[in-house]
Amino acid sequence: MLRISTDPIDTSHELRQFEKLADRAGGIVTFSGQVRPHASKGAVTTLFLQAYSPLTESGIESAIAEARTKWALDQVLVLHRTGEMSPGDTIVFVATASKHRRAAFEAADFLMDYLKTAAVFWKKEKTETGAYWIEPRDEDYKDAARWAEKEPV
Amino acid sequence: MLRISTDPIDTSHELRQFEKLADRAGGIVTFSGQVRPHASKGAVTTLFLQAYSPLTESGIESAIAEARTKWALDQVLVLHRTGEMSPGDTIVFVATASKHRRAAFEAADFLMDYLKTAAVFWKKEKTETGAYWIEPRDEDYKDAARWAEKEPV
Amino acid sequence: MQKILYFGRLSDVTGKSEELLDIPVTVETAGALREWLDTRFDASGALLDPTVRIAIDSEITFDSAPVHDATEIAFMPPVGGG
Amino acid sequence: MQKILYFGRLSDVTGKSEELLDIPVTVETAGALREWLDTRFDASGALLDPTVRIAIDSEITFDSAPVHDATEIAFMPPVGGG
Repeated sequence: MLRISTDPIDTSHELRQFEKLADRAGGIVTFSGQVRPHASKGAVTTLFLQAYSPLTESGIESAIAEARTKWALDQVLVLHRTGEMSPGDTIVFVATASKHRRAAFEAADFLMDYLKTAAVFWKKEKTETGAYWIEPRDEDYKDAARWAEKEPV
Repeated sequence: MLRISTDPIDTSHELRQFEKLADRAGGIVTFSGQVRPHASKGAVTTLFLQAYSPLTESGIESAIAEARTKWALDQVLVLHRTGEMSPGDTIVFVATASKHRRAAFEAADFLMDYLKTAAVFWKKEKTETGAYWIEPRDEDYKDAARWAEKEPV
Repeated sequence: MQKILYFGRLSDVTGKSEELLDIPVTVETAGALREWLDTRFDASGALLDPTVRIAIDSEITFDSAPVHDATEIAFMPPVGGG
Repeated sequence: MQKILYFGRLSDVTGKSEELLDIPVTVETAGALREWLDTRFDASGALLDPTVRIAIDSEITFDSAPVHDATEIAFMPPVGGG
């Protein structure tokens, strides 16, 4: 399941709902990402995230479908916030459920790599010194490349 | 932080508390494991988990300390339930917080491998056909061995 | 009238994130549209940058794609992830 | 009186998970205690199995360890993880 919205993400609530959905799956992995308080250009006051529907959604749906072919997953959830956010706000919440904890870990990791590098979002950090559009970091590309080199276990 | 208790684990509540503790860390990974409804010997009616204090605690604390030397972690939480449980009950909840999502993922994965293979627990599955003490699975040993072969990124 | 979208840093260059436009009949392709808009906004090549991709009606496309049947044309700088 | 703990499947063999015992003075080491208890419970070697480790006062120890100063002695079959 995928939801992109400007509404705040309540990870605690989402985990509870996901557990109900993934009833007795065995293992659940979640990742939640928060807006960082510091950027290379100083303290962040706000983060603005822009999506382009339905391109952003279809890209993420493809990544979810790919994860489902690579790993045996009972349930997958991707929540992504857009619009204006403050440091500490949750930007993204990914949850995976599987009988095998390795599958749940790797699928969540894979989805996060997609979301952080290839997902159709543009983001602008507002800091004390100005506002900057952020391009992908090299580290992110390296993370995503891992999945091309290695077969899932 | 580590807590071993016969009390039920409320993952949703724990995630909320952990997020407060890991204020603005960047990324949080959680793993929750539930009692599986099926075992090799049939449908599970109850699972009984036995710990030996303080040996169980000191072993897990060592694993947490090792994770903290391997990865830059802001916060670590391990909750483990003992005593009698039913299918679907949460046995274990691990949460890691880090500025780097790779660190949070790998540390949670590492701790789960420790908990599933080397942690001082004995467990007995009660099924329709009887009660059986469960010894470690080969798959679990293989998972844990991964950490000896590879340097963390 | 066609809807043109400018994403990410391009909206800073154009001063808007979207607009409704009558594309001149002589501007037939996505590539020609890039050039026409770049001149129009005095964008110094920001719209010509090959890393800026064009989507027509939510499909990433090439510079050779015709634009006059399009409802929505989007200019997309490299995506930064979430 | 010393406290003896039997963990995991050993409690099925001994019929109890713990007991208070007077260990005979002739049973001086952890290894000797294994043998004495195995006979006492008619355990057919379950307590002699080398995969069964002994902890004295919460420290994993060897069969050569003396037992008479111990407060708590635990017999631990292989741990199965959580």
